[in-house]
Amino acid sequence: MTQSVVVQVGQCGNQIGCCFWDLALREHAAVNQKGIYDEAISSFFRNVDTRVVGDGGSISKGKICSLKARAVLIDMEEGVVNEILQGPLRDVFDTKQLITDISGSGNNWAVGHRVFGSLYQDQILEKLRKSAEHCDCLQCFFIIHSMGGGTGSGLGTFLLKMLEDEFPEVYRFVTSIYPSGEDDVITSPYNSILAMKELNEHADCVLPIDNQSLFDIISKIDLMVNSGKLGTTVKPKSLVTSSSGALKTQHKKPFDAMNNIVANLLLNLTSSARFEGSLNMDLNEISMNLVPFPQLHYLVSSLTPLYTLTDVNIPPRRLDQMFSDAFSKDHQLLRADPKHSLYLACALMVRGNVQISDVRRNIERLKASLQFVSWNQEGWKTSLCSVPPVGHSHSLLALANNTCVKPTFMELKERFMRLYKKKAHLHHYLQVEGMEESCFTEAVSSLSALIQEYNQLDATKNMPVQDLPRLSIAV
Amino acid sequence: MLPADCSRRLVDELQGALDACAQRQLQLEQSLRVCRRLLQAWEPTGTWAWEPPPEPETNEEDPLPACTPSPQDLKELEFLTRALEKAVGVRRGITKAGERNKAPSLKSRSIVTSPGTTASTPPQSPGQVGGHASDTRPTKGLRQTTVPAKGRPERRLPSVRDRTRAGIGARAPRSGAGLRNQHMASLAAPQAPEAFTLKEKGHLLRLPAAFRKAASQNSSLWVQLSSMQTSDSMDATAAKTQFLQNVQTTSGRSQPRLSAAEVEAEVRRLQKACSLLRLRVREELSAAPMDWMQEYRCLLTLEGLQAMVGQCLQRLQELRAAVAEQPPLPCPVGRSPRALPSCGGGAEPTWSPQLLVYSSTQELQTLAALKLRVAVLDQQIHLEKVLMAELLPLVSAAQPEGPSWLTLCRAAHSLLCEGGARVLTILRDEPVD
Amino acid sequence: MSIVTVQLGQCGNQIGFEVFDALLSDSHSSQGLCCKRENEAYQASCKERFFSEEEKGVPIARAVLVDMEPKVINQTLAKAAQSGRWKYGQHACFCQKQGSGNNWAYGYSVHGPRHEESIMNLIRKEVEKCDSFSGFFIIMSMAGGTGSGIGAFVTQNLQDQYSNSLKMNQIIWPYGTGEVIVQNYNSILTLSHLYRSSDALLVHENDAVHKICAKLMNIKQISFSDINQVLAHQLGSVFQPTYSAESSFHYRRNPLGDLMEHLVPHPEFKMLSIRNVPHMSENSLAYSTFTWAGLLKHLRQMLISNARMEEGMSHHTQPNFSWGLTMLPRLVLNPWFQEFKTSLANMVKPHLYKNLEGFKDPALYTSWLVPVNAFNVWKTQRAFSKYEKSAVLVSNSQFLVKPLDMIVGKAWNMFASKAYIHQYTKFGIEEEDFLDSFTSLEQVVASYCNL
Amino acid sequence: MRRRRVDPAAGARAGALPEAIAALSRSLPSGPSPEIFRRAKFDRPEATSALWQLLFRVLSPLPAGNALASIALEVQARLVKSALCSQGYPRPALAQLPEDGSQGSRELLLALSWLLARGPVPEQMLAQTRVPLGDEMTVCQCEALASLGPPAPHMEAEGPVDVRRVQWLMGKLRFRWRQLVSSQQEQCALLSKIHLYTRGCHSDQSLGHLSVTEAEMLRDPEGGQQLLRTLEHENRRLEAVLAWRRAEPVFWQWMDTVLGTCAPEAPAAASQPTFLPWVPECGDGELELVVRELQTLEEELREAVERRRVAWEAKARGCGRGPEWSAARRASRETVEKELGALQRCWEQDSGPAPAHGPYRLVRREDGAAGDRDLRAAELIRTLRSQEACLEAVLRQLQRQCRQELARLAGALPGLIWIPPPGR
Repeated sequence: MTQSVVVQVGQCGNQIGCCFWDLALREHAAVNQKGIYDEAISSFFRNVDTRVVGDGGSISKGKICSLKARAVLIDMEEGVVNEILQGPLRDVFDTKQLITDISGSGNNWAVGHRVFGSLYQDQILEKLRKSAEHCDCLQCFFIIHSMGGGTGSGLGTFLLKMLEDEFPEVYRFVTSIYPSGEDDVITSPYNSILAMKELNEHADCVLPIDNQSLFDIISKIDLMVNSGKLGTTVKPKSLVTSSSGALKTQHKKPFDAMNNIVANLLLNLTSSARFEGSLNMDLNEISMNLVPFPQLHYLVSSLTPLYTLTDVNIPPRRLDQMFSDAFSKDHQLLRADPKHSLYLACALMVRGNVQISDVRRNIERLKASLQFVSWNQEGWKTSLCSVPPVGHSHSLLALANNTCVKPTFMELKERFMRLYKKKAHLHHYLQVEGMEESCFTEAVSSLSALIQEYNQLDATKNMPVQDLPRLSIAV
Repeated sequence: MLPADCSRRLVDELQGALDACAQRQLQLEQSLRVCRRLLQAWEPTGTWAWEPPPEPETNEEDPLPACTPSPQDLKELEFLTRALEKAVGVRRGITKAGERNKAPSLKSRSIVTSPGTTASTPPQSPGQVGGHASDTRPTKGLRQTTVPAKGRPERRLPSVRDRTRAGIGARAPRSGAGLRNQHMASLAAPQAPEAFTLKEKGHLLRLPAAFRKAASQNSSLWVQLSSMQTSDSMDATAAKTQFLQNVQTTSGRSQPRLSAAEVEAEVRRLQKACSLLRLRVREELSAAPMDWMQEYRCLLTLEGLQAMVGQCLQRLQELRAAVAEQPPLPCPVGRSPRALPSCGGGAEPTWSPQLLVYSSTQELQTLAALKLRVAVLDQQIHLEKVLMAELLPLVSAAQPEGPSWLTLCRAAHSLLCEGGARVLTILRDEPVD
Repeated sequence: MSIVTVQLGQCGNQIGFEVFDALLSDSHSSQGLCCKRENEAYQASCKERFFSEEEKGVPIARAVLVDMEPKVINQTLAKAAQSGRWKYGQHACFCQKQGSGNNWAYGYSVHGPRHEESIMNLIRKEVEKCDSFSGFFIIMSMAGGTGSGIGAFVTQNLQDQYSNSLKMNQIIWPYGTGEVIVQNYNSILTLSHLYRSSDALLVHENDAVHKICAKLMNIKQISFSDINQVLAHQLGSVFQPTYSAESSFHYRRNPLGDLMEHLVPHPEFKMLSIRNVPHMSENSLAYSTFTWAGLLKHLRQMLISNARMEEGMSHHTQPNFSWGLTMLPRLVLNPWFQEFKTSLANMVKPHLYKNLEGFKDPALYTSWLVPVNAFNVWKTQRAFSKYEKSAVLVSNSQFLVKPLDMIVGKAWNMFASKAYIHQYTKFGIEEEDFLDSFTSLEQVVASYCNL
Repeated sequence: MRRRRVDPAAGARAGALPEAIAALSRSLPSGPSPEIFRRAKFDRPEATSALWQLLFRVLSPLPAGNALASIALEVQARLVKSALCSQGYPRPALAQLPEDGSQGSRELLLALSWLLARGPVPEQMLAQTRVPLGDEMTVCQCEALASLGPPAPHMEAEGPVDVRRVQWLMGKLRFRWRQLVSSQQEQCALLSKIHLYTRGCHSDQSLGHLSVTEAEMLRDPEGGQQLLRTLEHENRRLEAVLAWRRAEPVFWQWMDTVLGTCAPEAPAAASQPTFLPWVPECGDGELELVVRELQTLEEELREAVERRRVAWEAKARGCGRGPEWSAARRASRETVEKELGALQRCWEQDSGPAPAHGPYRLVRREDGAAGDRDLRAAELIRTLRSQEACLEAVLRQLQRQCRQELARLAGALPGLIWIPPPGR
């Protein structure tokens, strides 16, 4: 089986990463009750004999001794990483996996990308190589970062290029947190646009997520739970927010619940590759099926159900509801409306006690209300993983390559242009060595090109589907 | 559609080839069956013996008699059928739960009981008792048997055989069982009644004396015949020649230049010549002479080949004439005795046996595969020529471009250029937007 | 003669397991409904075909398992071992860490050549175990990447190295929608390559089998394992030993060869379909009896209507044929086929042959074949699986024209927009290769249409 | 009474002739009683049918079996006539015999004797039906894939067929070839096993192991008895042939007297023989095939020679023409002549590199040791390989020729793209 390495960059990236590792540990603990180090665990964790000095001897089989996360933690401030190292997850990481600085990037992409990039290049590379050496078949790097800040955005995308050069065969899946409209970082449009160019060029898949959607989802769950509308039947720990353990004891931060949603996204995304199922889906199948053109690799995701009823026997209607919800605007992790935009491709990754007939029934049911691009009228990819998320009977992750991401990009561009026209704060960037105005113009034209591609696809939306003339056989 | 005479020729040729293959396959199957049986366990109870001799095609109207089941089988079958009918009856009547438990049990019971009820022989036949006895000291039993036990007829074994066989098939009444016993004594060597395989005890087998005698007599007779052949007495030869001449003269006809059989042999020879010449020409044309010497030699060779081709053609013209001059043959069937195996009538037939020595399975397999491969190639080349002669004129004569012409072209291409294995595609060159 | 099965990818391995399991449990079933002697011969014949000599009494499947990820293979091996009745050879499997990611090009041009030697070695060892080797049965899906890509690659290698052996590919035709998005690309690449290197393509459509599960087996929540079991039943009933032409007591020795000689001699027509009657749930089976007249009439009706499943078979004692209501739309104008194969359990009645006459109608066949040459019957006295009487029909007919045409059309539409092409060129499959594949499949469609 | 009067000289050898005839009749399969011969001399009708049958037996390519009996006498007679005719039997009287077997026993006796005079008929007959004790393999390709016997009448409707039907049949044939290969491989494997397992069992040291027939005889004693009886029968026939060979001269003298009793045939018989409808001869078509092929070759050669001559003359002009030059030319001429002579002998002697015909008994010896007269598999493999290569080249060449021809025809058509099958 293959392995993946998580690279968490910046404050946001590390916070999400922390949630991820917590959930991942709990998931494997629930599935693997014998405590044997197996292939499934190995995809995210190493089994290490801590008695061996130095690197810690890796153990490939047998009892679990000490699990170490396949992760590289990078932040140019110490705060979050230190917090992790003092928290309950401290044993999962060791200092060899960390890169920190004390100065911070000052919300400046250029500082993160150019200054820290060149400063830490060798060090990062060495840690990445080390983590890769521990894998016998490294398949994917998961990069978690935010777009608006300095370190995550700047250094995170710097890293992307590095990975591409160093590990050309390993996939680069990027989880990017996009800033909300009322973001408190003034320069976030600059940072985001500059990062976008890098994502365009060097990522295999980007899962764009915005805080606003996450926040809305949390609010909705709170509302549902507190309104008592569903009575006491809602499980106290809803799927997306369950977060007992690691961070529970600490002061509850506003982002915790939101970060948990993202962590769950990553778990569900990889579940079919890690666990058994009647229809497996490996990570490389994601980009193969969902990315028809190299640049159009932005996948909008949704997770359902958001909460689970205590009644374990799911009536089919509930199951069907899960599928319906996955396409509704309210359940997307990005403010977007896939149902009213154009689908290029769609993946349904199902976990738990769901069979192929359930999936087929729902696809047939939902197909009518969705619009697919003319050349991919049946652009569905499905997977069935038999292991459900902890404490739940089933779940669904929908990934959509859909033109509905376009508004997010256009809004970003607008905000960028508003700043850029005034040349506001530009000098902070230009004083960094190697940064020129052309960097901005190139970045914005890269984004424009992307938007243009989506526009062109959108333009075909209401055209009738017709078959093209085929090769003509004489006899 | 192909014209009728072309159709007939091609279909006939192919069908003939198919039949020949099927015949060979059948021969192989039969000999394989014997081989396989030999390699299975040699059971004294003779379970192998139930296999009936190969029968002609099963009668479609009534397949059951073709199986000729033994009385035992019929009995078993009857039990089964009865059980089944019962089961069905139960199903119809009783509730689901009860029925589901019962039906299989009924079936299985009938199966379980059938051996008991049908076994006409007691479970412990004397032979099997003997088997147990010898089981305890098999080495001794074997040592005994390696010595050809002359005049010590082991009555017990055949009697067991007889009984079991009678119980199973009871085919033709065996005459002279007593005589057989005498022979038997020296026939099967390891006479321990338990089953064994050739692999385990094959090397202990000995041929019976009577057979050995007959076989050696046989081979010496063949040898005598061969030597007789070469030293045919002078006066007999002279007498035969004289007789042939007399027949010719009294027939009141001049001797035809060639008989049909000779023409055919000659054509075959020329066919071979043609292939050889063609190959040689190919070889010569692909050579690139460097100096004048080579150039000269090349020229000479080509000229020589040209002359030879000329001779062959000349010879063919003569044959043509000979054929034309002959009265039409009254040939009752479409194909003449072209298929007549000329083998054995080679230049110098040797009647005495010759040996072909091989050293490993692999070698034998390679040899056989190659032999077949050459035969197949022969046939393929023959078919290729027939197809060329029939199809190429059609393709060049027909009006091009019609769909039927294109169909013909595609088929002809596949048959002629790809050995019938692959096909080409013809696309219309329409600009695709 | 023995058949070596090569199971490739998730689908191939899952189905391969079910096929072996179905064959073995059938041959050891007490419901064979025939006499003991017959049963023994039947078992021996079945075993020679699919299993090699026993190891501590447990037969070993003549199979090679290939997948590029370990999960499915491990699962399959374990399931076989758990059955206790049979198992796979200890060293008969090959797997790697990382799958082909639904990318045919990756399977065909990367995984294939990289592991050629190991895979071919495994296959060679399996072939060498056979005293009498007939050919290969290659089970694969055509939508994925490993089964389809490596499957095509391996088949091609087998064609090169074992040109005289027979190769039959069992292909799982994906659901019309919703398995793999690039399934149409993968399918046309697979089919066109197999058309070059395989002798016969035995096709099973997921949609059709799904329908059988839903409508006939009455399964509410259909899983892949249900689907695979139906598939295995159909395959098993094709490969169930049948009598040879010579005599009832000899089982047909070379089922692959006999099947192919009659069904796929023409190089342009290689696609076979299976129709099977009856299919029903265990529960309703207990309440059903069948007559040969009914079964065969039904089968013929399925053939004419081009239905791939048997519908409208009521679950009561007397089958009631209400054809008009249950027919699938008539898809094909001139259905034709070459072979009828039926396995007949005991209690054969003379009128059976009268019923078979219905299959000898020249209108069922293309104009250039006469039924007497195109139609063959195989039979056996022994029942298959749980059915007392059953019939299965293998035909080379126009039935796949429509699905094939659909797949080619969809792939062509996608190809025209150049979508996903970059994923293939990355691994050396160029636009030219796609065009070649389109050409040869358009030809197949045209040839079938012109019958 | 009469006999004595006709041939008083025979009296001295009165015992010899019956003996010779008896030996002959015993040596032939299901030989007619000597009495038939005597009656045939006097052209008695009751001897006719037995002689038709005997002749049919001798001339028929069918392997001996029960099938013979089932063939109607008329058919047999017709086949005999045509076979004799194709072999060049001179007496037209034979062709005029009624086919119902009512008359003409003397003519038939003459025909039989004619065949006997031409070749070792009894030996051949014996060899054909020889009891195969060993596992045999023929070394030559004589009967390789040729069908034995007259082809079964086909139910095919006469008339035009679709070319796809031809493709269909061709495909079938390809599958049958492959089935043959795999069955044969299996047989080799099994044979070899049986030989291996029975090592040292054979009384004949040169053979060493048992053959399938011998092993089967041990496994199935009943069948073994049968085999023994057949073998003993064959031995008796062999002895008869030997006796016949010794007594033969008497027979020929007698035959001369038989021939003497025949009225000399009137040339150009008044009644035209009733010939059957002329069926185009397969061999005839064969002849045309060869002619066509040779003509193509001749054409090709003419051009090639022309080109070479020009090339040669151009090159030769530059050379001095001393005595060395002439010597070299002579040497070249001789080499070429020798080489081409060898080539010609290849077909004229009608024997490939494998000189042997007929069945060989397979013997397995791990060390591969073989006697002088024995053939080694390895040698045979070598010759077969070269044959294979040669035939493959011929086939490829023919296919190339067809491809060119078709390409030429197709090249003239606009608007069509010919896409060859994907080459691999």
